[in-house]
Amino acid sequence: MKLINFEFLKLRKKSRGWLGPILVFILIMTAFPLTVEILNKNLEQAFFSILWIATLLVMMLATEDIFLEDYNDGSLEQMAIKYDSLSGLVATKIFVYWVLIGIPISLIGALYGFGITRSSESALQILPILLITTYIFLNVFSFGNALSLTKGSILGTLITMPLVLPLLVVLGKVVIAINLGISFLGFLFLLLGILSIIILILPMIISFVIKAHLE
Amino acid sequence: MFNFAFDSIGEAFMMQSANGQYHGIYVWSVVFIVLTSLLVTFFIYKRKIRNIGKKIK
Amino acid sequence: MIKKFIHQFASPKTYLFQVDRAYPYIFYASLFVYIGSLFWGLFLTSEDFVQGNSYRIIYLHVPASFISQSLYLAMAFASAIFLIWKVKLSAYLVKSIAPIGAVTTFIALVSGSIWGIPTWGTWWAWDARIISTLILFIMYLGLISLHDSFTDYEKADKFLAILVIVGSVNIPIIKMSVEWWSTLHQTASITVTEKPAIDASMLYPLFGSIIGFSGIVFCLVILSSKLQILLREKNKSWVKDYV
Amino acid sequence: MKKILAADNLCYSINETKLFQGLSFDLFEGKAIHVLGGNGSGKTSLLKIISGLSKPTRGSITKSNKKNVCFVGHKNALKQYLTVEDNLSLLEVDKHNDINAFLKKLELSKLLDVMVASLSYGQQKKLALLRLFLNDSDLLVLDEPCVGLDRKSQDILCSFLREQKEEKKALIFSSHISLDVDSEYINLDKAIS
Repeated sequence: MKLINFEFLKLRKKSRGWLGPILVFILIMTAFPLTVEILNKNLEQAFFSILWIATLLVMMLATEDIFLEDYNDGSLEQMAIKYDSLSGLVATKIFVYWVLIGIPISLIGALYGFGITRSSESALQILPILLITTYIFLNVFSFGNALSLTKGSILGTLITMPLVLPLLVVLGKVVIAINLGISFLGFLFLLLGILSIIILILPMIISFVIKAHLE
Repeated sequence: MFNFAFDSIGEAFMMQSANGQYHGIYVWSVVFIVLTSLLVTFFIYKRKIRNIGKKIK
Repeated sequence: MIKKFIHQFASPKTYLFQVDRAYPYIFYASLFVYIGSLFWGLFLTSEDFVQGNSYRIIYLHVPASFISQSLYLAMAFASAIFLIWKVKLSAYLVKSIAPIGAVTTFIALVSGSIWGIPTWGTWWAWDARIISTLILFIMYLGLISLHDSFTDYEKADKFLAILVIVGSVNIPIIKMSVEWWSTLHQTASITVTEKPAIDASMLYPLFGSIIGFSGIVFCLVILSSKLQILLREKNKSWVKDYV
Repeated sequence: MKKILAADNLCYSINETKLFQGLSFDLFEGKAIHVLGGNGSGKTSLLKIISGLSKPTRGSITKSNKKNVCFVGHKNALKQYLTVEDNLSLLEVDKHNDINAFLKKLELSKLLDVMVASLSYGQQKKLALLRLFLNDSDLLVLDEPCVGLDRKSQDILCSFLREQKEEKKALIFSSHISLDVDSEYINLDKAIS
């Protein structure tokens, strides 16, 4: 429990860490209508794809120094010694990042959804989808970040992009389901299933990778 | 077993299909690309092994 | 007990000598089979009713895309062995297969898109199978760049093995994407389950080219693993008298 | 005399270059070991192996209590953008009863709400050493503890280490500056047989 407070303290005080990605998300979402002219017919259609890509990009930015900063100032070493398995620590870190970055972004995304598609029930529908997808993206990208800890984050994203693309296929299907108006609960549970697997497995792999880095 | 699909070398090169299209260009370009990339990879590895061999001696 | 057996059997030294002995035979045999079946496929089989002669690219495209995926599975298998039993040789194998996989996937991509021009009218179609092959190509490049960015070989091998295993989740998704998205791409002409979708006379050269192509790729893997072993063990004594 | 640590036939090599080989030693409570060796002779790697961060290429290390290790490395593991007080709570030493005594002794008590980034390197090092002063583990592993410390702080450190030795704590450290703490010596330069 105190681990969560520590991580909250660390991230909350570093406004660049959590505020930055959210502002970038807002920027992308407001810039998107500018690129498409006013006629709203295809604005709605393009909105969802822009939303997924924006979430993807912002999650990439958010996890840039999730482990790097602790690695550089040595606190990762101390944690590795104090806690036997790092996966608990990694899971808490990702959870804190999700709370401070993932949730605001999903809310803002739903708000934009409401703004553009002007149908509150579609905005409410994509909110849970966004919440789950941001968490999955966070896990996968922090895995990429952990792999390329000292080598700069471009390598990290290059490695994890292929792993995330199948997820975009699922999101594409969700968009089709929403546009046709049919219930997309099936996809919601599919995403939940993916999330539950990832939450269990990835922190363990990440802690193994970090321990290898610290050697 | 040897019933040639084409009756001359020239035609084998052009590979004209029933619908009149000349598919030879596509087929032969693919053959060319595949064989050259295989050869280039072989050559690169042979040369690298030779260099590392010299370096070890 | 297994660990001792694996370490004793899979030591780079014995591997290198055995491979050297077997290499020429495998190379010439597979070269002969490949060229033979290509010749058979390109010239002797009759024209396809629908696609005309452009279907002959199947003898180049299908082996490449089949090998590129099985190379990835071979890497996943070797990295599992490396992570579980710390067998050095399997780490070398994983590192040496990656560039070869990239080459074969490149061949599959190029031949697939060129084949697309006459049949689908465009050289690039947003279709699940092509995109998954492109993803595979990017993953191979990612693997190579990950390994090259570390000076310490031990760490590089460990991370490479982990990324390969995590990445192998994507392979079944490639398979699934064909049915689930069911767009342009023709369903696989050879599936282990149902009867092949193409005529028998075209099928035998296809088998021949697959076997021949995998033989040649296998020789490439042997060459690249020789390079890896020499690179990694260069200050060992036996390497000096081997070279 | 409880044996805190036993190492036999330790070898460690990176990329086929051997750092040290066949190293065996025991560490009892109340004893100290001073690790000597030139730059790049593997001092830090040995200390990392002892603290459990990395595993030796060959040989083994047995510790009486695996988790009870206090490791002080080159990096002082402080958050630059947080205040001293926050860092203390991160180091989980803020509720320790004699925290104020040590803060006064190291002249840090006045800087509690100052950002760590604005402290000098020496002050940051002293703050990091608080993790050592207020710990309750019975194996202390120090990697160059005196780097960046002024004369006065070094004396505080040495007297503290002597105290810890009386309290039956095991000590292993590497340092270019000679600490007047009587200890056995391990020279890594000679260990590459």
